[in-house]
Amino acid sequence: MEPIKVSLESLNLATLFPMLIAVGGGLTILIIDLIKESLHKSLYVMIAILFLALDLGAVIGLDINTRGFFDVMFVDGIAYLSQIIVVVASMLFIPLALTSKRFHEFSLPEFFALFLFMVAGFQFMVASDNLILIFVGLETASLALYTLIALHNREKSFEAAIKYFTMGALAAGFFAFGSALLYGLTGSVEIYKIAEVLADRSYEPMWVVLLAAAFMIAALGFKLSMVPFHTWTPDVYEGASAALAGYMSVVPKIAGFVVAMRLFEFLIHSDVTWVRDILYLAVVVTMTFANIVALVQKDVKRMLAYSSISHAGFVMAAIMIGTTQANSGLFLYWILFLFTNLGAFTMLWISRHKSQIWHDRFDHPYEKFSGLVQIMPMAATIMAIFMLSLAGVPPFSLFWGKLYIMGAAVNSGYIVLAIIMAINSAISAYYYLKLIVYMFMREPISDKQVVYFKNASLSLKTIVGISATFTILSVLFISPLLNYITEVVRVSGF
Amino acid sequence: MVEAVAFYLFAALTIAMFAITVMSKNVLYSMSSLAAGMIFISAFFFLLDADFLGVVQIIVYSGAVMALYAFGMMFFDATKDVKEKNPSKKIVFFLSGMIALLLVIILLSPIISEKVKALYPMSEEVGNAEAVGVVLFTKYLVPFEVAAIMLLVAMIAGIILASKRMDESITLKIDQEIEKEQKGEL
Amino acid sequence: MEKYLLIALFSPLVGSLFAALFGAKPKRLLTGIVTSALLFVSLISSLILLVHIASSDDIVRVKLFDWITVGSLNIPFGFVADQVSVIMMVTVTTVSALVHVYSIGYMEHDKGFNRFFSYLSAFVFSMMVLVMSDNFAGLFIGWEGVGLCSWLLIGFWYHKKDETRDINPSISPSWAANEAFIMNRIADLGMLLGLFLIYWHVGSLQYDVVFAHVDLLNIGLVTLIGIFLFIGAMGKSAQFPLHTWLADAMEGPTPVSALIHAATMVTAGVYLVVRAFPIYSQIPDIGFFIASLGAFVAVFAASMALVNTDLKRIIAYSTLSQLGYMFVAGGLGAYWIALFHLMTHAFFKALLFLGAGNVMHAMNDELNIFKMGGLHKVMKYTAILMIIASLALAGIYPFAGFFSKDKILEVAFDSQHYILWFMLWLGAGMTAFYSFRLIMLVFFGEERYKKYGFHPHEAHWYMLLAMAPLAILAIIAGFFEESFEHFVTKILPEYHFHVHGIVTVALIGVTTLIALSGIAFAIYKYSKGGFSEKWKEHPIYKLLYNQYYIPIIYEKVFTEPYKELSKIAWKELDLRVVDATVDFIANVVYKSGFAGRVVQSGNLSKMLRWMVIGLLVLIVLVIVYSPVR
Amino acid sequence: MITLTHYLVLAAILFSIALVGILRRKNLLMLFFATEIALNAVNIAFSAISKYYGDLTGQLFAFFIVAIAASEVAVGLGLLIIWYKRRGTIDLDSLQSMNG
Amino acid sequence: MDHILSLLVFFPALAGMLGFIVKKENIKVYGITVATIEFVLSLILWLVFDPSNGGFQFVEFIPLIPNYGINYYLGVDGISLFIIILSTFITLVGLISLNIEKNLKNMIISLLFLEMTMVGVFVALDAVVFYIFWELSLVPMLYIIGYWGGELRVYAAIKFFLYTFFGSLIMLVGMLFLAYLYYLATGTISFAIPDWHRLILPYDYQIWLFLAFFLGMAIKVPMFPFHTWLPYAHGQAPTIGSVILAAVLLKMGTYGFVRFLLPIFPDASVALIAPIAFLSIVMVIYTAMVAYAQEDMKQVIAYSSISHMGVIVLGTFAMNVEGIAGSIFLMISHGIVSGALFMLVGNIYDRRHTKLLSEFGGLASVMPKYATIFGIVLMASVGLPLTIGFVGEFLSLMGIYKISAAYAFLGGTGIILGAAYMLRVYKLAFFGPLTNEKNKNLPDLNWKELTSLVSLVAVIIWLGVNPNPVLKPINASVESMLQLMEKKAITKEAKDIFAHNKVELEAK
Repeated sequence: MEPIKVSLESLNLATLFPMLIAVGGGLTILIIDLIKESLHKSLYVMIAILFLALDLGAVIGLDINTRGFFDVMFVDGIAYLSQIIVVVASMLFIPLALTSKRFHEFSLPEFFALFLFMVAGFQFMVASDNLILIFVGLETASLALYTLIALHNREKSFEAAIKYFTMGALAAGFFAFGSALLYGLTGSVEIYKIAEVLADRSYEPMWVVLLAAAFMIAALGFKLSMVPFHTWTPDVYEGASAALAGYMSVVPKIAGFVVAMRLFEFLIHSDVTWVRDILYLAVVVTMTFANIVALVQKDVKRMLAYSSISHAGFVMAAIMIGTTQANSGLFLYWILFLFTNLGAFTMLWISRHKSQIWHDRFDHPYEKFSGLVQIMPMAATIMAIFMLSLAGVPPFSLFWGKLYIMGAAVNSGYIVLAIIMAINSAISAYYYLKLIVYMFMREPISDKQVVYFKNASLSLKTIVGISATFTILSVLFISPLLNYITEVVRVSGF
Repeated sequence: MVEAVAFYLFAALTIAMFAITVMSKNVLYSMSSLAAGMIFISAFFFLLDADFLGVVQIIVYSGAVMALYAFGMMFFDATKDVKEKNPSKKIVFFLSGMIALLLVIILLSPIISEKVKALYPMSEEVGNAEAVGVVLFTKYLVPFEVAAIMLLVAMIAGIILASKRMDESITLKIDQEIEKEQKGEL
Repeated sequence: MEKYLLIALFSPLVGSLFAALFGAKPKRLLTGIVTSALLFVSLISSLILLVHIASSDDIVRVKLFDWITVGSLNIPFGFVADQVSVIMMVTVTTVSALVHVYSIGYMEHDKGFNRFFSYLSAFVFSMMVLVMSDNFAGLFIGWEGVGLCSWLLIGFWYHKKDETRDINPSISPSWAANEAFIMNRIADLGMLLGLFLIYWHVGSLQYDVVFAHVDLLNIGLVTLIGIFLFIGAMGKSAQFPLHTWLADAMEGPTPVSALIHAATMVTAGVYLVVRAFPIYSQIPDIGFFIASLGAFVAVFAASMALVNTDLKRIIAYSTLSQLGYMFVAGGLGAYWIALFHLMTHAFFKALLFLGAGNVMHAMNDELNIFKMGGLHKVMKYTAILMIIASLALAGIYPFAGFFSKDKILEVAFDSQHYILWFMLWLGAGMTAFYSFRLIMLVFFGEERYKKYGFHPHEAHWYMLLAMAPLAILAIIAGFFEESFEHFVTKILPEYHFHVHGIVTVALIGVTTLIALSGIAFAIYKYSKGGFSEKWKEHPIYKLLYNQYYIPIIYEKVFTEPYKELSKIAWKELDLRVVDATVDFIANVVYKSGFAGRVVQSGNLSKMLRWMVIGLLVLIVLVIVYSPVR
Repeated sequence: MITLTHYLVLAAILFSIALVGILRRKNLLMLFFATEIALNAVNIAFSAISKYYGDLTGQLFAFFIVAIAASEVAVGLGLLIIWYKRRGTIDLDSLQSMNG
Repeated sequence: MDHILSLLVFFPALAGMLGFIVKKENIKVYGITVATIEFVLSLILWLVFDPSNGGFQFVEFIPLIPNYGINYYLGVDGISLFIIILSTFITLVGLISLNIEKNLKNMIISLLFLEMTMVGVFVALDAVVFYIFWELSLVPMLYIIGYWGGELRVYAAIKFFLYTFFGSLIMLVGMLFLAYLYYLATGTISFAIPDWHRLILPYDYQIWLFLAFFLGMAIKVPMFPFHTWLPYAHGQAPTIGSVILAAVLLKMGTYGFVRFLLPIFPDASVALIAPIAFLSIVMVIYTAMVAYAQEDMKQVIAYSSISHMGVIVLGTFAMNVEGIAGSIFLMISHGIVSGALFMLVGNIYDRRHTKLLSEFGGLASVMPKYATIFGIVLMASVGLPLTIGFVGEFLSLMGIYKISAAYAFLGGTGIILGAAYMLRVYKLAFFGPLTNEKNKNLPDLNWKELTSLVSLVAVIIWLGVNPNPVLKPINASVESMLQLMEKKAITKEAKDIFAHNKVELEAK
């Protein structure tokens, strides 16, 4: 056996820095905890933000389309973009810990450590095209996430975590089996290599290729909450705290999308139409089913859970379409969705109570928001804007995403798909409107302002302000954003 | 020939063990057969020249995992027969059976590509463990480290979830009470 | 001269607006005086114009400004006083000025005094627009304007409630007003289509342009235009089958009936036909149809007048019948004769109505002529005036009706439409009969009113004074026949008679004979107490008395089914089908949400099962749906 | 001769057995056993393929899967313990407070 | 003057935002002031507008998402000018007559935002900007109906929102596809309406795109059979909501027809004249019948709106200057008239809290001013000459007559049926004896109501007598649009229609 020469340059450690920073942050927090106990959560939040900021800096400093560490690390445009999204989203969500009420998880420093590990996990997941690293990264993030959910420390959050965990374990099985099949077909676990080999053998034996794809769709379908692998989503969102639910609706999914893009894009562009058709079906079913079930929800958070399933389905269509426009649309959409959903969930988080005064099961039933406009007009208006944005009412942010993805669908000849998307948007408008109806058209049940403001704090309000600003004024920076995204996505060949 | 005999033997054994694992009403039986199944699987690894993996399998599974489960089992006091309501056996077996059938049908087609050249070939000269080690600490160093973090995460998770700090939920308590308690402590 | 034209046109408007200022206020005599004075101003201006035109043959045109200019369409507010329109102007202003004066007395105790004058003057303005316009669109403005005023005035006593047809055949003023408006609208649609047709083939709605162009048009097209315009005329002039509104319109105050529903507005249809003679002279077939319809209506309406007991309705049917005569003349190409009869008829019919108004006033608005009788003792002047009017109506020499109506019969005979002539001849007899039946029952015979406790009295002097000029005109207008012919045939085509001398004389004789016999029969019969009660059971009597059951038929065939259909359209179709479909779709979507929740049972086993099912489906699809290459 | 197909079929069968367990187990602890079986089934497949390609990557993948399985056990047990502390049961049907 | 359009669009929105600061008690004065300024601004726009120029004026162009062809692109031509003025006018009048106490501040702020969206729709020259305002207009309206409405207000509001939202999303797909086709044809993507106007599309694309756009707009109009949201919306909306909905929001649909359907898809428009005329005629006749059967005063007017919109659509699809200009004029006149009618119904509702016809009767004697104004407006509604209602109806029907006499005839029955249901309402409400005790002491209109109504009546008469100042700019723009369509037409059918759709003198 020959000795292996490794030059530091060829390792291109820079590709690893962002994750190392996040991991380092997590470890730092653990160490600080060891040194001095019972520090206030604001310290940890700030440390986390600082490390995430460093992480973000490291990500931004990356060169696009470089590989590192024996080609395991792979920073192409989508990895770059999605890392930015992941880190920025994390930075925006972690201040939600600074509530004026106390919640269990934030009293534990481990929460913040796990959070940073999770961020690193997601970063690993997107910054590689090696199935092993993707898998390991995914599991790291997922295991941390299960724990974070449970740390909220009430029965519903445990239930949520167990459900999520169990289903996640099954999905991990799917992923592993799918990977095994791909490995069997190609002798490789690197996606670019897999693509090469499969193309080389012209996708024979077809059944096995498709079987591998089927397993992968099932595994990623779980992560992206595609119907029928979505069943965990509403329960987990309901059980988790609103802050974490909002986080879950954004970050794990973008990671999932990136992996899905890497895995399916070459299949879609090959003449194996199966994957495209199945995704088409999945997209339509996911959007429609989630929308329909969301119609009858009684709880806003649960409704938003279904809504995020539906949005994920919508965005999945971009992967199915597979053009550069569609793929850049995906990122655009998700950035816009990030801010809108951040805002919406933060509003829920602000209005969170410790006791269930509105409903014996739900934290945020629709009734809670009755007549909000008369008590807190500003809050109601902002919440309404988030809802309208989610419904795709222009000029609020998500409209542009929908416009762009539907445009991509049309441009690739998927007119019917675009129409289905349109119809789904119309259906979805109903449940968003329902909240607006409660807020604006009902009389308030309680007229005490304090009842609504219970959990608000400056940082939460700031986050709401940021997301509201972004949601309303998105039209102003869509253009540069889109140009940048398109450029980045194009250079990475998607 | 030996290989074939071994394969069929162990195949039968693992299938049997795992069948017991999923079918038995007794946790103890179930777990024991799981442990046995794991060990039989390591036999396959040895058969397949993956000695290192086989060892790891035995150590990790029969050692660590089973120990954890055993602790768990004791904690849950689940030594007696568990009563499970399984209202829809037919569906379960239909689903699993169909998947098994279809998988088998599909997997009967030749998978291996002749053209593929091994990226990290096994060689006769180097022992399996060494070869694995080399690859693991070069190419797969990053995943390895990530796996380490994952285990750290799992450890923290396990500790914190099972710890006493979770016993009393701050989430469910009214804030004033918490403050009172803190003041009382102070 | 343009000045006079504008004065003639706008002084009624000024009067109307002036009166409108006091619309909701209690009675002010001033409004009546001002509006009347302004109408006299208008009358004088019209007369000046008449003299001017007669003396100089100068046609006065005024263009105010463009109304609608779109594409190649250009409709100005253009007015013209030529021989035809100036005749109409004079007729209209004369009658209306007198009616205004009369109304001051007639409406003296009415709460809506000011409002009444406002409406009445507005009507005159619309009528002036109608006759003076130099284009079809302007005519249509006036056309609709008079319709509006007619609606307002018929429904003037809007506060009366709806009755059944047995009690009041017109149901109520507001009902009658709406009926009139809607029926006219039906005809207006025809007219609008006519205008469209003209525009798209001529490119203009100006009379002169259109008439200059008519020769170039395809005959079929001209026929169509003629038909459409005549449909419009049928509505306004209440020709069968759109005639029912006119009798019901008698719900309005009597001066209104005199002015609008006898003298002026209802003759607008005739005016249209006369105005559009270059079109109608191109299409004699349609002319013949118009004449036939006219003749039919002449007899048809007269027959209803024979048995009616309602003072005003009798006169209304008479108007209808006379309009029929005018259409015969117009249809047969004798345009100037139609116009002439229009003018004379305006005078004596207005007179007749005003007389009827006096009677009603005297009788506290009682209308049943069988409750009257012997009124000549208390209302001598009224009686004389009404007899004059009736004689004129019956066509007795030397009254105006004789000249104009006989001419129409002559035309019918001359153009060899003997059947038409016969019908008109019969109509003349019936006219004479019902006119004097009315006179006899109202003014002579037993004083039945005493039984009902009425205390009749003669009308104010100024009311009678206002009627006097009409009476004079009813007597003498006929003698202007030749100068009239000379005057208007500068525009209108002359009518050349083929029969001369003895035949003409014979015709006159025969007509006069039947008129006289009609009068004689009426006098004879009703001086002896009239027909027996048995008549009232006779089917023919019932048929005539119920207006041939036409209003009831309309109600059963059109109004009620329309109401029913509307209800069905709303309750069954709109709510149960169209809207329900939308709601159904929405509900299906919403309900399927509940169905979809089944997936979300919350049981982990089932959730896992869904995942496995998903996987199975995918695998099955791998096998079933693997692409063939 | 034992071919790759044999191993793969075995893996498939084991995987299906795992599915049976996952679907029918109501005891969460025993359900987790079944997920372990699934991962082990995949491991067989990986090492078999690895052998037939003569490539080590498969073994490494299997190695990582073992690691993942172990971590999952830790987290899963942690969750179960806390659930058991609260509810005194690890029966799956006790997890039904959220639905719809 | 270069940015007068932006000013027009965003001034009310800005004012609306500042309105949050104004004290509750003074908010109405504030609202009226803002609306007056906005109205004056729109009048200034008219003043500086060049009526002989048929193209777009005061064009503003700022790239928004240039790579995807989306720009902030505003402009006004004769077609949109008066609808803009209508919007500002109606808002002002509506604000003056506003008679709501509950949460007045929110109402006025919503109205100001609504005004922004209304003006925005009509000045937008970029399809996406158009779409933004189009959709955004739903939101304040949703609130107005849903909060200040009647018993079923929430149902009505949601139905209104979802129905129109659904339609416009389909339209959005059409827009996207059209932009793509533009890209295929020219190599750059564009959502600019003037760019689309220049695009010549293959016939089958035209048909499909036409249908997509048509659906979105037809729901807004609302065309039969998509009209059922309207009676609910009107029935439940507060007066001001109905006024603006009927006067302006419905016009967005027909404006869309003129702005998008005709010039972009001339061949499809021609090919689909027959079915659309059929729908319009059904609309005219059927809804007139439904209106006749109503028991609620406001519902009559709601259905009558639909019926009149049918005539507008007929005029639009006449494909000649007369018809299209007439239909645009009819949009304005219907805006004013239906606005006035809804206001009138609102006045009586304020007094009696019922709109049921059976509750009224003989009102003319207690409320003569009210009856008079109602009468005038009613006459305008049935299209009496010299009122605003006649001009547009006359021209629209005249225009469609050129296409087919039968369409004109059937569409024209609207003037009969319209008279029937309106006169029925008038008779039931105002005529007959005053029987209901509750009506005996009703106060007549107060000065506030009179101001708003009289100003509407003044416009009704003024534009009825002298419509030319309005018609002239419309005419110029419609003519240039028709020239464009004629140039673009590709099918023989369309070419024929455009070549012969004018007055042709016949020689024997």
